[in-house]
Amino acid sequence: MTQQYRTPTGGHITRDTALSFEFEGTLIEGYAGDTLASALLSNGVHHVTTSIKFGRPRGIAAAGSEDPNGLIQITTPIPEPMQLATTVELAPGLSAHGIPGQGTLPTEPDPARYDTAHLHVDLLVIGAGPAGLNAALEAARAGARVALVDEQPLPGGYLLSTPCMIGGANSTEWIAQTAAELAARAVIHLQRTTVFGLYDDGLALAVERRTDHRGSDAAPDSLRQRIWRIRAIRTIVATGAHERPIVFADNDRPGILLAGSARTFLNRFGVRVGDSVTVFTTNDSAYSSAFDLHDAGVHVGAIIDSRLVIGTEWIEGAKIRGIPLHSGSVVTGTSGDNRLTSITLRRFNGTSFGTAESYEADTLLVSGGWNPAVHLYSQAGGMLRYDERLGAFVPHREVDAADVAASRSGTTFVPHREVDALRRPLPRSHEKFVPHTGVDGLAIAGSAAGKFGLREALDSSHKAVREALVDLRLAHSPSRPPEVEEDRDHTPGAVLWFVPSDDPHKLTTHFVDMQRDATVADIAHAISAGLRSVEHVKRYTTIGTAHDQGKTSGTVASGIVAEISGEKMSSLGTTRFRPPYTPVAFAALAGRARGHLFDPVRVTAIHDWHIAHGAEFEDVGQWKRPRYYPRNGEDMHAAVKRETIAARNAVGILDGSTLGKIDVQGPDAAEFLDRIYTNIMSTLKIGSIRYGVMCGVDGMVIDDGTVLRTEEDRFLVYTTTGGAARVLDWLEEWLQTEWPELRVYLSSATEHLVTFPVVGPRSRAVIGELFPDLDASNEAFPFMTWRDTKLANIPVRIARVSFSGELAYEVSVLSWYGLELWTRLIETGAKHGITPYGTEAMHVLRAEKGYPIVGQDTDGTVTPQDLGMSWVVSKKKLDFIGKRSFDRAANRDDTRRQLVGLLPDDPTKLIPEGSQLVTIESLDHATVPITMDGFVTSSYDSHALGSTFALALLVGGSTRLGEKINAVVNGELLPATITNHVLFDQEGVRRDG
Amino acid sequence: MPMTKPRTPGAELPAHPTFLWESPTPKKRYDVVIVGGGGHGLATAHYLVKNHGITDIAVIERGWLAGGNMARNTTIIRSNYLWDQSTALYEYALQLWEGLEDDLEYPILFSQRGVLNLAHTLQEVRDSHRRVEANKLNGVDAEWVDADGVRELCPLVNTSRDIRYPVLGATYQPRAGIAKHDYVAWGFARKASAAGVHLIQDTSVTGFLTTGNRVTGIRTNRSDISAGRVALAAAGLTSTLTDTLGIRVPIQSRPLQALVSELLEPVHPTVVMSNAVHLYVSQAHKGELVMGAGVDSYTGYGQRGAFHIIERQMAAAVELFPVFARAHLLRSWAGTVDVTPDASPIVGPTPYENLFLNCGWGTGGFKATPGLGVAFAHTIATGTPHRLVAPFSLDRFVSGRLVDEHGAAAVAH
Amino acid sequence: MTVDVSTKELLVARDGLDVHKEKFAALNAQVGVEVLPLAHQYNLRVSPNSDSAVAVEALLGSALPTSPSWVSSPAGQTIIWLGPDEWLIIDTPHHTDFEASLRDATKGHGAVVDQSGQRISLLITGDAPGLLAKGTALNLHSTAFPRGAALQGFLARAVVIYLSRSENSSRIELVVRTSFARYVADWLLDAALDPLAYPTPYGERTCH
Amino acid sequence: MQLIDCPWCGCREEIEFSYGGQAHIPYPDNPAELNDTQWAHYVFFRSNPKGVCAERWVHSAGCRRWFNALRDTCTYHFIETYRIGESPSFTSASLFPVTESQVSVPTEAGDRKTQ
Repeated sequence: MTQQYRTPTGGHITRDTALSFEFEGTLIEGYAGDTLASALLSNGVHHVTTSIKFGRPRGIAAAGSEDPNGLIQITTPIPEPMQLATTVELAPGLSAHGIPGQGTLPTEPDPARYDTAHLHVDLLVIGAGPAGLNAALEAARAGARVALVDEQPLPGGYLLSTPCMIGGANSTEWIAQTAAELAARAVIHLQRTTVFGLYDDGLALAVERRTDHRGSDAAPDSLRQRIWRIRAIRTIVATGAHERPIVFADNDRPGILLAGSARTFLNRFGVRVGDSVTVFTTNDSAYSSAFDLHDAGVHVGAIIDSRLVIGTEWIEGAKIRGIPLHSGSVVTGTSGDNRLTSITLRRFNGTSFGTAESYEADTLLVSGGWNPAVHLYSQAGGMLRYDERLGAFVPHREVDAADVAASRSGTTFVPHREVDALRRPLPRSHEKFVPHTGVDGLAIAGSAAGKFGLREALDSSHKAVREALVDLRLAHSPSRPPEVEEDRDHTPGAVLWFVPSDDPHKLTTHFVDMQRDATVADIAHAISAGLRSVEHVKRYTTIGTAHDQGKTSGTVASGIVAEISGEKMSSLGTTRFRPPYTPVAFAALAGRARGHLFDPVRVTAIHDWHIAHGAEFEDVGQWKRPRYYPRNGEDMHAAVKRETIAARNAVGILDGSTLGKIDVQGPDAAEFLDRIYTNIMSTLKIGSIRYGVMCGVDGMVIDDGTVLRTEEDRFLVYTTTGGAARVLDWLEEWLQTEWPELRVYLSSATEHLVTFPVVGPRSRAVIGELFPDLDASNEAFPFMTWRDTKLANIPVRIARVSFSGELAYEVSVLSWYGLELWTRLIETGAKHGITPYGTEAMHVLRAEKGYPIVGQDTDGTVTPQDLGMSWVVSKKKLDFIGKRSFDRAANRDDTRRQLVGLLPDDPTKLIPEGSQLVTIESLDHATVPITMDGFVTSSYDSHALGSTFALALLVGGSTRLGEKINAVVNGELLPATITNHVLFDQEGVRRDG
Repeated sequence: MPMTKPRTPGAELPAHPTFLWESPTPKKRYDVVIVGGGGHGLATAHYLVKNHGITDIAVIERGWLAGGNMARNTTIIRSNYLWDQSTALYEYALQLWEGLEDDLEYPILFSQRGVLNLAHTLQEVRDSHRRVEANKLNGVDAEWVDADGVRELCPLVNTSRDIRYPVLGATYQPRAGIAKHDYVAWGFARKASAAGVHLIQDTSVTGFLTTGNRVTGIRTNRSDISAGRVALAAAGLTSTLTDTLGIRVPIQSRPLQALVSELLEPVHPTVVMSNAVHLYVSQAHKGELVMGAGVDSYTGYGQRGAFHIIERQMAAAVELFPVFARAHLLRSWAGTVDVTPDASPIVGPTPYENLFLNCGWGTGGFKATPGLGVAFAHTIATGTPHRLVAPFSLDRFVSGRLVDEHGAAAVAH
Repeated sequence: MTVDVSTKELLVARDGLDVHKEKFAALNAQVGVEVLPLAHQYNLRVSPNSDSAVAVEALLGSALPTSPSWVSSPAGQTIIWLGPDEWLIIDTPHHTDFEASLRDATKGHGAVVDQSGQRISLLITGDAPGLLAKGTALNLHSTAFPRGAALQGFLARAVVIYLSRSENSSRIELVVRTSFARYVADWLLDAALDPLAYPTPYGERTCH
Repeated sequence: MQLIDCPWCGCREEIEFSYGGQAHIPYPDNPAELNDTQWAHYVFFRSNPKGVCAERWVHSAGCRRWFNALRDTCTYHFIETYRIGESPSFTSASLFPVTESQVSVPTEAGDRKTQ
C-alpha cells in the first residue's frame, strides 16, 4: 500500500525511514515513529478486528492506551498477545493480526530478559506533557533530584497533537529545549515507561519497554523490559486526560473515532483519518480537530453539536471553512459494513427528536468531553468527586489524608484530627525527609486535574511543583510558567452520555463498552432486573472488565445508570481504580527471579564434594541436602540400604551442617533456656549435652535438638534444619518483648561451623586415628558430652550425640575447613569402610530408634507427651512455654494421637507414609466415612530389623501396644502390629560402641 | 484483507434472568435478621426458606449485595481438606454445589475441572498422601498423581526436574472446580427475594438491641430493627460487631490478594495450587487467568495488599507455567479474610441468646457457601448446632479441641 | 584446649567460590566483583555505654558506632553496627588472641561469638549502585550512602550487609551469609549481564 | 509497600519487617492460676480493631529488634513506632480496651514483667 492518507509534511515521524510490516498477512509500509495504528490508518485501514460477542467489525477508535477496539496479536519478532495497535510502535520485522477479544499465549519459550531497578528521587513527575515537562524543569532548576516518566516514545504529550507557541518557541522546539535541559541537569528521564501503580509512601511502579521498538534489530535475549520501583518524596501526577465518547446507535463502526485522537493522528503522525469526515460533539474541543483536518485538506461534511449555545469563535471558524454546523443535534445512526459510509442526525431538545438528515462520511469524530486520567491518583488513595460541569470525576483535593482513611474504612477508631496530627512523627531515619503517606505529597496537575486549557494546565503544574519544592525545603527563584496564548473562553460542554430513546431496552447497538460488546440495552436490563449499584450493573453487563479496564466506558456507564435509574451521579460514584494502569507482562514482574534465581539455593561448605560423588539432593527449606549417594547404578533403595548397613555395622558420615546453631550467652542464659525448653537446662554441666524440646504457648512441639553447655554462662543450641531461623526469631521474641530483664544474648552460628556426624561401631577408631590427642574412649569421653581438640592446629569440637542409636561423634569445625575435615575423615575412615550417607539413610536410622522428626512425625497438633516423651517435660519447673496448655481438656483426651511403631505382618510390604490406619477388618461393603485411628508419619525398609516398619500417630496409641491395626494401602488393608516407637536396640546398648 | 471472524468462543457468559431482586423498605421487625449480604448470608436466607419454611427474614448489607469477599474471591471449590470435620462440611457443600444450578434455577457455571495441589518437597508428598488417604476414607474423590500424572492433567505445568522446586506430584480432586461467583450470589439472592426475604442494601449494622443476655434486634445507621434471631455472616467485620457485646472472637482480618490476566484462549484445563511457591491459578470461563497467593502478613481492612506479594506470585507463575511469561497482569485487588488460630471457621451459638455466629472462614468461605447455608440455617432455626458445624464452636479454643487445618500444613483456598 | 601440635599438614581454608571468581574476572569494566579473603569476624553483644562497652572501646581504640554504620579501628578492624547492642567486628588483619581479649573486655556482661565462618565478603567496584539497585530498595547512592554507612537488608532474596567503602559509592562491600554466597554471586553475575540501573549520570543535586 | 520507621534503623521497606500481632499482651504472671478460659484468651484471642491498634513488629532483615507500632488497620499506615519499654506519644484508652483477654493490664505500655 502507498500511505495514501499520509500528509505531505509534518508529524513526529521519520519519513526517510520507511518500515514495512505485515498485518493480517499483507505487507504494508509505514515510517519510523508510527504506531501500528497510525501506519494502518496512513494506508486507509481502519478495520482491525471483530468484536468479541457479535463479530461486528471494529476499527481504531482512539490514539492511545484508552482504545477499546484495536486489539492485536503480535506474531513476530516477539510473539505477544493482547496488544493495542495504538501503543505498538512500528518496528523492523513486525507482523500482527487483529484478535476478537482473546489473545493466544505463545508456546515458544520467552528468551528475553527482564529486570527490576530501584530509584530514589526527591520528585517524581508522571507524564511528560506540558504540565509534566514544566514541573520537572522547575524542580531540576531548584536542585531537586527528579525523575520524569512518560509512556510515549517521545516527550511532549498533548503538545505532540496540538502544535502551538509555548515559552516563545514553537512547541516542538520547546519540547526539545526542555528535554535537553533536563538531561543537562541529570534528570532521570524515562520515555516508553508507564507508571502502572502508585503505592504507599511515595512508591511508584513503572514498566520500561526497552527493545520492542527496535523489533528484530534487538537481540532476542536482550533486556526487554525493566520494572522501575521509584521511591519519591514528592510526586506530581500529570497524566493528561482521556476523551469520552458519546453512545449512539451503531457507534462502533470502523471509521468512528474520538475527535482528539484524529487530531493526534494528523499532527503527531501526519495521517488523515479519512476523506470525508463529520464531527459529533458536546463540547468545544472537537472543533479544533475538525478545523485542523479541514486545513489539512480533508472534507469535513458537518459538525453536529448537541448544544444550542456555541461560542462565536467556533461558529465563525466553521463558517469560514464552509463546514455546516448543526447545533442542538445528535447523531442517531450510522451505516456501513467494514467502514462507515454515512451518518444520520436529528435535532434533539433533550426529550424529542426532529427529522432525520443524512451525511455521507467515511469517518465520524466523536467527543463527549474529557475525563482526567485520575487512575494513579485514585489508586494512591486520592478521593474523587463528580464534577457536574465537566461530566467527569476529578481529584477531590480538599480532602485530607484522614478523610481518605475514613472513606476507605467507613469508620476510624480515633477522631480524624487526632490521627492527622500524629501522621508525621519526627523521623528517626538518617534520611532527610519522610516520604509522603498516601495522598500526602501527591499532587495532580494539568488536564489530569481537570485543567484542560494549556495555560491553566501550566499554572497548575507550576503551583504543584512550587509546593513540592517548599516541602523539599529547596529554595527556588521566582519564575513563571512558560508563556502561552490565553486559554480560549470555553463555552461549557454539554453532558450527554447517550442518545436516548423511549425505551432504553431497545438500544441494542448503542455500545457502551465496545470491547465487551455491552450496550445501553444491557444497562437498562440490569436496572430492570432490580440492580441499583453501579458495581452490580457493571458485573451484570461486564462493562469495564476488558483489556482497557473501562478507560472510555467507565464514566459513561455510570452516567447511563444514573440517567436510567434516576439516581444522582454523585451518589452513584465510580468503581475503584485498581492497579495496574495498563497491563504488565508476568515475566516483567517476575524480573530476574527466574530459574535458579527464583529462590536462593543454600549449600554447605562441602556441596561440591556431594555433587562430585553423585549425590541425589533433597530440598529442605532453601537448603540442598544429599538424600543418598547412589553408586554403580544403584536405585535409592539399594543405596540407602548400603548406607544404613555401613552406619550400623561399620561407620557412616553425614553432612549435618545445615542444622541450626544458636549461641546463647549471658548470666541468665540457663534461666532463659529453662523457660524456653520443656525440660531443665540449668542443671546441665559444662562439657555436657542435653536433648530438649520446645513448645509453642499452645503446648505443641515446635522444635527439638541438643544443647551443649560450653561455659557457665554459655550454651550452643542446635535446632532442626528447617527451624533454624524460626527458632532464633522465637527466642529473640521472648527475650526482647517478654523478658528484657534477662541478661542473655543470642547469635546465629549456623554457617560458622560445619558438623559431620561420624556414626557407627567403627567411628571411635576413625576419630581416634584422626584426632590422636583426643581420648575417644567411653570413659574419657562419655555419651552426651563434648570435647575440644585440634586438627592441624585448627580447633575442632566433637560431641558424643547420636541420632541413630549408634556410637557416634559429631565433629564440628570452622566452615572454612569443612571440606578439609570431611575429606580427611573420609580418608581416615576408608579402611573402616566409612560411607557417606544422606538424609534418607539418616531417617531410617533415627526412625528405627523411634526418634521423631519435628514436622514429619509432628504436625503442629502433637505434644511431647504424645511423642512418648513425658520424660522431657519437667515436673519441677513452675512454668515454661506451653506448660499451662498441657492442662487443657483436649490434652487429657484419651483420643489423642500418640507416636507408636508399626510392624507390618508381611515384613516385605512397606506402608506408604501418610497411610491412614483403621480398625475395620475389610473395606468391602464399608460405608464412608470410615473411622480413622491415625496415620503413618514415617515408614522405611529396615535392614537392621529385617523388616519394613513405620512410625505412626495413633489414637490412644500408648495403650494399644501389641494390638493389630490395618493400614489402608491402595484400597487394600495391610495388617500390622502396634509396637513401641523404639524398634531397634530398645536397651540403648549400641550408643557406647 | 478478509476480515470475517467467528465470534470468540467462550467469551459470552450466560444471560442473567430478567429479574433479580426487590429493594424493599425495611420493616420494624423480622423473625430472623442476617447481618451480611454476602454469599453466606444469602445462602443462609435461601435455606431458611427452603428447609425451614422461615420467610420473615431480612438480610442487611452495608454496601452492595455480595460485594465483599464474594466479589473478590477466586472461586475455587474443593472438599479435599485434611481433618474429618472439615472434609465432612466441605464435601457436603460440594454435593450441594453439584445440584445448585437446578436448585437456584440459575446458571452458576460450576465447572468440575479438577484441582491439583502440587507437592514440591518430600514432606509435602507425605502430607499429600496423608490427606488423599483420609479423603478417600471420608468418601471424597481424591487421588495422588506423580509428576507425569500432573503433566497429563495439565500439560502447562513445568514438571522438569531442573527447576528450583521440582514438582514431585500432586493431589487431585476431579470433582473440584470453579464457579462464577456473581452468578452464585445472585442466584441465592434471587431465590430469597422471590420468597419474600428482604434484601436491605446500603445499611450498616452498628450494634445490637439486647434485653439482659438476649439479643432482640440490631441497630443500623438507618433505624433499629427488631428480630427474633440475629445471625452474623459478616466475615472480617464480625469482631467489630461482637466487640459491642463484649463477645471475644479470635479472628484476625487480613488482606488476601488476587489478580487476573487479560482474556486468553483456553490453555489451562484445570486448577493448580502450590503451597510451596504460594500460587494458585485457574482459567475462568471468559478466558482470563485468575490467580491468588498467600494471605498478606498483617491485619488490614483496606481491601488492598502489598505489591511485592504479587511480584513474588508472578515469579512463581512464570516458574511453574513458563507459557505465562507473556500473559499480562490486567487487574489486581484484595479482599479481607478473617482467619482463626486453627484456620477453621467458627459457627454456632454465642453467649447471647438468639445471636448466632458464623465467621473465621479465612480462604474457605466461598467453597463452603451452600453447605454453610444449610448448616447455619439449621442452627438458627432449631437453636442447636447442625452436626456439620458442631465441631466448629467458639469454645474449642478453650478446650483446645482445635480443627487445625493450619497446623497440619493443609493448603489454603 | 590443650592440644597445640599437629602432625598433619595445615588445613586449607576454602570459600567455595572459585568458579565464580573466574566469572567475576571476566566482567566488563563498568562494574567489578571481587571475593575478599576469608576473614576472622566476631559478633559482639554489649550494652552501649556500659563498663564492658568502654573496655571494648579501649581494646579496639575506637568508639563503637551507634547508628547503621561502620568504623575502622586503628588496627584496621572493621566495626559494623548491627543493632543497638550488637556489632560485627571483622578482624582484618587477624590479631592472635583477639577473641580472648574481646571476651575479657566483656567479661560477664555481654557476649562474644566467633562468626568467622558465618559470612563472606564480596567487594563491588565501579558503578556499584547501578548494579545493586537491581536487587535492593536501599538507597546506595553516595548522597544517601556515604563512606562509613552500613546497612542491613535484602539483595534480591538474600539478607546482606552493605558497607560503603568509598565516598562515591564506587566500592561497596557485601557481607553475605556463607550459605547464600553462591546465590548472591550467581545473582550478581546475572544482573551484570544487563545494562546497569541508571540511564543517566545520577549523583549530587545540581543547582543553578 | 510501606516504609516502616524502625526505631533503630530509620525508615525501611516493609519487606524487611515481620508482623508480631497485637502488642501489650503480657505473658501471665502465673499461668497455673488461670482457668482454661483465661488461658485460652491469652493464647488465642487478640483484638481485631478497625482503626488504630498497637502491634508488635520486628526488623527481621535489619537489626533484628522487636518494637511496637501504632498502625491504622484501615489505611495500613503507621502512626508511630516506639521501642520496647517505651510508651507511644499517642495514648488513648480506646487503643487498649480492657478485655477479658488482658488478664493483667499493663501499667505502662511496653512494660512486660513475668515470673
